[in-house]
Amino acid sequence: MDFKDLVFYGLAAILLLAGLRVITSRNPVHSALSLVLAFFTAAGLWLLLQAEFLAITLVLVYIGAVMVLFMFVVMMLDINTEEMRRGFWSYLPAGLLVGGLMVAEMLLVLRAGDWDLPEPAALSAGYSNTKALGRLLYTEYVYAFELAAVLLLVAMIAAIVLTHRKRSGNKQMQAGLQVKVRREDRIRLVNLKPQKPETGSDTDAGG
Amino acid sequence: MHYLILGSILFAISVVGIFLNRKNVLILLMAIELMLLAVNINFVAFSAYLNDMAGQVFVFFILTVAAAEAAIGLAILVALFRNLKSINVEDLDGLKG
Amino acid sequence: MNFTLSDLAPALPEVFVLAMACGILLFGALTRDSRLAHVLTLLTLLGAAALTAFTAGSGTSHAFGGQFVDDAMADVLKLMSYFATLAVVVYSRAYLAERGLWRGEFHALTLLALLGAMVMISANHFLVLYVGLELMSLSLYALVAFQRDSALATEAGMKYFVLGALASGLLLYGMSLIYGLTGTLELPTMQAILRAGARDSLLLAFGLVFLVAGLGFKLGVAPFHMWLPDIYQGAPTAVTLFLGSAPKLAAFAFTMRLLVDGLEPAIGDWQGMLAVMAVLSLAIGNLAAIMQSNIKRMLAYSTISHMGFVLLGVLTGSLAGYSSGLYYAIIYVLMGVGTFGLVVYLSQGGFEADALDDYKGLNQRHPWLAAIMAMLMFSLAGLPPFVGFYAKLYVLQALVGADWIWLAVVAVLFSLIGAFYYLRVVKLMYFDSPVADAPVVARQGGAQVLLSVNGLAVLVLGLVPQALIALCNQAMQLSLQ
Amino acid sequence: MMEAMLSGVGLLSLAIWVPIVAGVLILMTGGDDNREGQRTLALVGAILGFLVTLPLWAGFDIGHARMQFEELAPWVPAFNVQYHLGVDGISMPFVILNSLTTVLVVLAGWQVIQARVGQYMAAFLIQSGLLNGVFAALDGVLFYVFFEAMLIPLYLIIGMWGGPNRIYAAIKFFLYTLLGSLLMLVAVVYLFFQSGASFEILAWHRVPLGMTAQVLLFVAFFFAFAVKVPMWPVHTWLPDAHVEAPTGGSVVLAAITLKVGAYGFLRFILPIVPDAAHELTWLMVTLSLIAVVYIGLVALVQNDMKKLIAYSSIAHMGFVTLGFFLYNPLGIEGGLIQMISHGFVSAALFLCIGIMYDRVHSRQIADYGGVVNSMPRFAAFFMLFSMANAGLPGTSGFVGEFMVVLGAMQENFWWAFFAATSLITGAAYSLWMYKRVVFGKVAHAQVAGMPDLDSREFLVLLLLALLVLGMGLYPAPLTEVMHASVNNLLDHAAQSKLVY
Amino acid sequence: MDMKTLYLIVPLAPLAGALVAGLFGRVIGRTGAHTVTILGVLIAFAASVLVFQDVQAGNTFNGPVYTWLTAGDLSMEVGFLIDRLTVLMMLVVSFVSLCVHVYTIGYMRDDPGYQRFFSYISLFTFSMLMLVMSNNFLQLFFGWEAVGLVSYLLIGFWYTRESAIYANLKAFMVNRVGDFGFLLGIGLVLAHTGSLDYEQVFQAAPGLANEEISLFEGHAWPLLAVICILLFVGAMGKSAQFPLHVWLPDSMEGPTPISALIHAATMVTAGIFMVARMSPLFELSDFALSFVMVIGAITALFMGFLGVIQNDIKRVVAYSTLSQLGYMTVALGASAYSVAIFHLMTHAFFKALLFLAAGSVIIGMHHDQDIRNMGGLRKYMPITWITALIGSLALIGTPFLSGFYSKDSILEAVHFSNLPGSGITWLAVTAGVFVTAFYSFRMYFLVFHGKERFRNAHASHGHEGEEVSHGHHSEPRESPWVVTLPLILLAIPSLVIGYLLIEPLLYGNWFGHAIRVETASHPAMTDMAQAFHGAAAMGMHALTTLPFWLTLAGVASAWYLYMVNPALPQKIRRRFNILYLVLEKKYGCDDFNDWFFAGGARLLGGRLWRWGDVLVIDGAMVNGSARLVGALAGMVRHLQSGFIYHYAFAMLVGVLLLAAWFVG
Repeated sequence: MDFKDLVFYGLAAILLLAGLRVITSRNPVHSALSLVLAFFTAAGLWLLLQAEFLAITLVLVYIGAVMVLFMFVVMMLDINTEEMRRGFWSYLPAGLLVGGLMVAEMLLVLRAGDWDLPEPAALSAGYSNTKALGRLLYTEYVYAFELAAVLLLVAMIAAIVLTHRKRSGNKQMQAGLQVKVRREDRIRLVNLKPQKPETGSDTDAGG
Repeated sequence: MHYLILGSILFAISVVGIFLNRKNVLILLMAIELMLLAVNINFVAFSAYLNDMAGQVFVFFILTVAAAEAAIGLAILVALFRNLKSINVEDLDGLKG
Repeated sequence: MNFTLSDLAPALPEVFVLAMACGILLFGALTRDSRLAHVLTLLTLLGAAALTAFTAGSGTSHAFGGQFVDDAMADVLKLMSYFATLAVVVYSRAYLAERGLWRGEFHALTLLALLGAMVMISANHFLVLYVGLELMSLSLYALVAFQRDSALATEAGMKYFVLGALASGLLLYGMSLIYGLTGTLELPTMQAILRAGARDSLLLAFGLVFLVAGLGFKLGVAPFHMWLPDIYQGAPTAVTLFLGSAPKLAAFAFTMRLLVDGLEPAIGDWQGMLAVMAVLSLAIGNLAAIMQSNIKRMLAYSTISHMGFVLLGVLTGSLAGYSSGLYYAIIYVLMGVGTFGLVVYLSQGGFEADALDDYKGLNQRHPWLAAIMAMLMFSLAGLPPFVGFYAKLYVLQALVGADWIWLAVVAVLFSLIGAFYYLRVVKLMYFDSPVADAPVVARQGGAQVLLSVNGLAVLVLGLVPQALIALCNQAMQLSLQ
Repeated sequence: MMEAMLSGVGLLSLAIWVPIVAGVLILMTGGDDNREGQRTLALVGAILGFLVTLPLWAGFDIGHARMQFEELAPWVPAFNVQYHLGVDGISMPFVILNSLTTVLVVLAGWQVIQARVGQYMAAFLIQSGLLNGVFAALDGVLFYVFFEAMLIPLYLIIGMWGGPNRIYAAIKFFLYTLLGSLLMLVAVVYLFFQSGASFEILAWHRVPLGMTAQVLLFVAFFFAFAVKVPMWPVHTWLPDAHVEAPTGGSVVLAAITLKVGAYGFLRFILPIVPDAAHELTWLMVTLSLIAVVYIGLVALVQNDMKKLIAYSSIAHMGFVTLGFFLYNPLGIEGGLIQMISHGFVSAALFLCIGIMYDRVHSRQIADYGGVVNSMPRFAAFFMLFSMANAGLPGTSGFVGEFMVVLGAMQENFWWAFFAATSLITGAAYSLWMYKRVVFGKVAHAQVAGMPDLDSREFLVLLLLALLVLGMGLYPAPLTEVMHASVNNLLDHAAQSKLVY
Repeated sequence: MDMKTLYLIVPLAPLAGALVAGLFGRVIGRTGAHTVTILGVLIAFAASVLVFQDVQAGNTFNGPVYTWLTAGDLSMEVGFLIDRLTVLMMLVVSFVSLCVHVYTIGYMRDDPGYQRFFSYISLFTFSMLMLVMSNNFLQLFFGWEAVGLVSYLLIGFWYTRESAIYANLKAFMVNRVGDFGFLLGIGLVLAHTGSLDYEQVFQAAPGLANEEISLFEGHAWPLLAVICILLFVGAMGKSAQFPLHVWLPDSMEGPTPISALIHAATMVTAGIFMVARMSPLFELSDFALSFVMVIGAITALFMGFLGVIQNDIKRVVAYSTLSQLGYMTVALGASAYSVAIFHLMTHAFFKALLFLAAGSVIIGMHHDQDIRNMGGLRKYMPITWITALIGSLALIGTPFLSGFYSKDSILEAVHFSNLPGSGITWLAVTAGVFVTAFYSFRMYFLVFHGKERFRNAHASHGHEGEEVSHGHHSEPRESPWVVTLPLILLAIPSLVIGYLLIEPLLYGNWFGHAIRVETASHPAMTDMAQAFHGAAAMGMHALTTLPFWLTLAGVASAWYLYMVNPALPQKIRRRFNILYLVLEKKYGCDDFNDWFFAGGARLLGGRLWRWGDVLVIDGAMVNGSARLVGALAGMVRHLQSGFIYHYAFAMLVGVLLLAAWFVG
């Protein structure tokens, strides 16, 4: 067992623990933080596999953006966590059963599998994972790349459509109007004819 | 090989998570993120062992899509919360039968 | 590896749709004139149809390094998608306007979802397939929740999203395994590799399970169907209408691309899975539909059973089977769009005509609409001389031809149960007296004309079914070469 | 082009499409503000439809068993489905019978139906065309299309203009019959492959089939046709449907649609799966005899006139199926004659009951009594038809029963014995009902006020009476038409397909 | 004129009359109706006479009129067989019918259904002629049922009377039971001879003599016996033989003319005629003949007993008819077919006469039919009285009158018969002679002699208040000439025809081939022929025989009981109450039939319907499967809980199960 294996097992252990924490933690905030940890370790594992670019992306995009978004929502929505956790333990047997079965099945299949995988080839000195990936993205995968852009556009539209709203009760300053305003718009001069007070009830009106 | 097993266990954890956290949509979503992570680990591992960049490209796209997905999902969640004042899954039973 | 502009030619419709969608979004932001967006959308669809028709018939062509394929099946499906979407846009105009949803964003999202569907239809690569799928799905999530102040719509959106994400996860896991097994993401290469050497069939089957689960979700077949009734019911009817149109065709294409273009050598594995799913879908779809009091929900269950039928066609693994699936999917979309279109049409003045009881005595209120609905119902039930019959016949023929007679018998028995609830709609419209005497107002914007065409198409295609059947058959034949 | 198309339109096509087109035209005339016009249009359509079938009889060549008036055009080449029409001596009379019945039905609904007249008339006309299609189709899919499509108008007729329990009846009718036909669809597709990708029914007659396949096909076809006939024990939809249907619906149901099932036995089961049919003759005969005996007794205790006639229809159709499975000319021709006769007689009886119902609005026997006092002319007709129903010689009802009993005797004494019990039960239920309804003192005030037949009703009943008597006194022309085809059928049925 | 046309005219003339009177009755009016129908029957009668002469000249005919239908090799035809048997029947039928037609003018004068009635009886004449002239089983069956139909129509002629419409339904149903057997018999004939034509069947019959048929597993019966008995079951229905006799007394609900025509003279004898016609078949089965004979004997004796206690004038005659039909049947069983036909003929005349006389009395009594309310009518209705006396004397077999010759021949034939059962039969029919004489003269004395009870009878008899006003207080008067003329016309043959015809008919081989007797095995006729020395000698000889003294004893006891000591019958009745009750209940046949057959069928039908159709098929199978589907649907629906996690579970479990199923 060389160093790489050691690192792998270490990271894997942390990853799995973090994963377990995600699903068992009482507080959604803790879960989210555990998820962040899981992503970090995964990024480490990917570095082991020489996928540097993806590792960085994972950290930047996922942790930097997605998880922050999660945290934001978790915080924003005032959730009664206790109420949410009721029944947690009663579901455990079923969950473990299904999970256990799934793991068992997967292990069975994967172990029995006839993987025709060579060890990763040694990379030349000048190899840059980022560069290789980039080259592929903009040539071979340009179609998908463009589509991914559209996808992000959809996400934007959707997010705006779904959450952005003009509150009817809101008061906003409209700078353009403020600038454009003219004297005539501010004050209206009215010629009032002098009037005699008539009956008592009418005198109160008008003021 | 080990990566695959790691991925599968992670996948299983996320499945168990779905089973356990029935009520909180957010944790459901996190479990799904975990699942995607398992997938990504698989892809990266295969990519490395097959010496084929395609797997990594795929992961790149999964990350992108997941980000977009998260945005939309959370947007829906917010809209829902505004309507129901709750994200408890058990309150989400207006549609059934 | 570079691409040239001529490479782009087969993908022109996609480019056009994307450009127009962006344009509509832009105009929408500038003018907020929904009418313009509406017209532009219609123009987009017609233009795309023209472009597709222009390239159709020129044989199979590839673009983007083989990741994009434009074959006959793709042309047929795309054309049908345009027309279905066109109908959706026309039908739902008044409905959306009455609910304040008739905005540029709706049109843009619809077009983008359509784009996603088109990408799926033409995908020749796991990645493209996935991205197309997500493009469509994300747009649909947004559309379902589009009526954001409706608790039901957002609930539906939430459910759709969570389950959709889960399904994506499953699908991706399957893809990753198969990628590991074959070392490629390109469908034709994958097929060649699988055909060439005996891979570990166990692993292949294992990956397939996840893959099939993912596409089962998209098709909406049991046991991955459970989102469907809730989403169909909860979404604004106009969106439900759309859900049943292009996305179903895309889901069919998805199935074909994955299982046939990519994994046909593994047919021994996926055939059985599809059979199980098909039978379950027929059973659950038809049984649950009986108990419904909401027509959207009922039709949702009926969709499940129809998708089961599509799978029955595909699982035979024969040319006849594939083309029967294609034919069935197209016919289903035709009928589904008509039916939901009618529901949309009748939902007037803020009233949702989604309870079955709202259809009582429709014959007295508006005989022609009742007649259209009746034709659609009989067609859905698979009764001749309506086109739904030929769809069933085609699938049965494929099944029997491939010696799946017991499946054929199961299928017809469940359609008997299915006939019951379709008949019930006819019963409500024709045998019962109306509850509300509100007259049905004629909608503008050609909705009624199109609806009539839609209804009559069900009859006319039933009387002269040859053209469409031959088209599907031919398209499938060309595509499989 | 146009000319070529016109000259290519054959009589059978006309028989199918004239009523359908008329029906569609009526539908296009709009709602109830145009009743008179719709009725007239319907009558014109029905009469035209009937007229175009007459040359079928006149031009029929009784000398051979081949299909006549054939029309062949590709329809769905992708499935090798053809628009193939033709009639032989077995099917030709039914086309005419059906077209004639349509005329009667249109007349019968003339005044009674006041709501949604257009739709009513259109439904019957379309139904008529579809039924002609069933009898004329020589292509399996074409047959199936007509066979199922005709459920739709009938479903609507029962459900829209029927009695209080019409919805249950309509849905029961529809699902029951659909159950049968769906299995047949699988069988049809199976035969398509066995015959080398052909839907030609006549080609199927020559397809070799193993015993297991034959038995399975038999079961599939059996369900389709037995439900339609209807045979015991899949008969219970019929009484409900009859009772709830409007008069016209009952007439069509009894006179024609039941015949479709029996016709299917001849066209499909006997020649296509002869070995299975022989093997299962005991079953068919048993069921038929149960229908005759059991249903005869059940009819006896009915209190509802329509239900009584409905049960008697089942018993009479038991004769038909019994006759078919005797494999001798007497039996088969007797069965066919019985079908046609039953068409007239049951139609007439339902019309009679309808005439009374229109006046008193009750179908309960107990609500009548002494009708002859107020409606003597009607009573005379009713007597004739009741007697025909009881199989009195000289009426058409006798011919078929006589032939079938004689045919059964050639095979087995006890078959004939049980079949002949209908002589007793038939008379018992028909005449007992007649006695309670028509004879006696006027039992109810509303019966006393019943006006006798008007000229339209009289005309309809007179026509039927002449047909019933004519057929009873001189049935030879009818059987002559059938001989060649029946013999041909017997040849097919006698030839084992296992040894090919 | 072509003979074939003449044959056609015989049945068609009455048919034409019937159609005209029936369809255009309102147009042609009453006079028109009776004119046209009487004309039709007259033509038929005249034509029959012509045919008779032709046949006397030795011509016979056997051929088709038209082919009714063909099926396979079988051709069913309508055709005529004209031989002596036929022509005799034609004469009897058309003559009696003619008399009845004329009589009806008077009898039905006030009835609103006048035209209808004429139409019916002409139609009947047509049917009966078709029956007797037939040359094949099909047409025989046609006529057979057609006469049944007309009988049905006529019994229920007064359709508002509950008793009448009960009687006609009963008559039809009982006849149908007979026809059921008859049809099966015809079926067996066809199945084994391949033809329905008499000629061909008779030719084929000897070949069947040794064939057997196995109706039950392991029991083989002679085929011909089965055929004959089945055919005879038909005859039992039509000719009212025990136990299918129950309809005939009730049929008296019909107007009297048809009682005379149908239920005495013609239709009821159709069975006798048929068996005689089938003699080539019956001769081949001793078992069947024995059966026939015993049934006849039972009918002859026991129906006679019932006549003794009847008080309705028509019912007395009706039971007497039953009894006489029994005699004819006995003759058939004894292979004395010609004797049966002979008795049929004489009986036709005197029984029609008696019925018509009874009708005349009924007219005189203003439609009161109870003999207890009559008495001393001879003063008021002399012609009726005389003719009735002649009829009664003929009936009881007074030597030299027609009934004597035929009845005595029957007794003799039984005497000479050597079939099993002939001994007991002889006893029965001989005892019947006494009974016949007793009930006939009981009626005669009660009606025409003794006290005039009609004056004070109005309160007691059964008529309802509505009819009281209509002339009950007037004395009986003799009927008009249209009524009495037929009486006289019929009285003449009743007196003389036996004397005239016995020799040619019975011993002169007049029937020729129309009737076949296997003289070797059934020697009765030949033995009788040896003992016969002319009609006059036979009459003289009879004065010394037992039957004559029995007859005398019968008349004497009737005279004593009802004229001399009228109180005695009541005492006897009280003494033998049980016996009386048995007779009153008609041996319980009616009750048994009502309870067992009618009630049983309804009960069975009801059970089958409620339990079979409603409960099992509809309830359990049809609606049950619908409910099952509904329950399943409810379960499936329940799965759709609305909770996301359930949905997710479904997906994951689905994956798991698919994986477990297809992987591994």
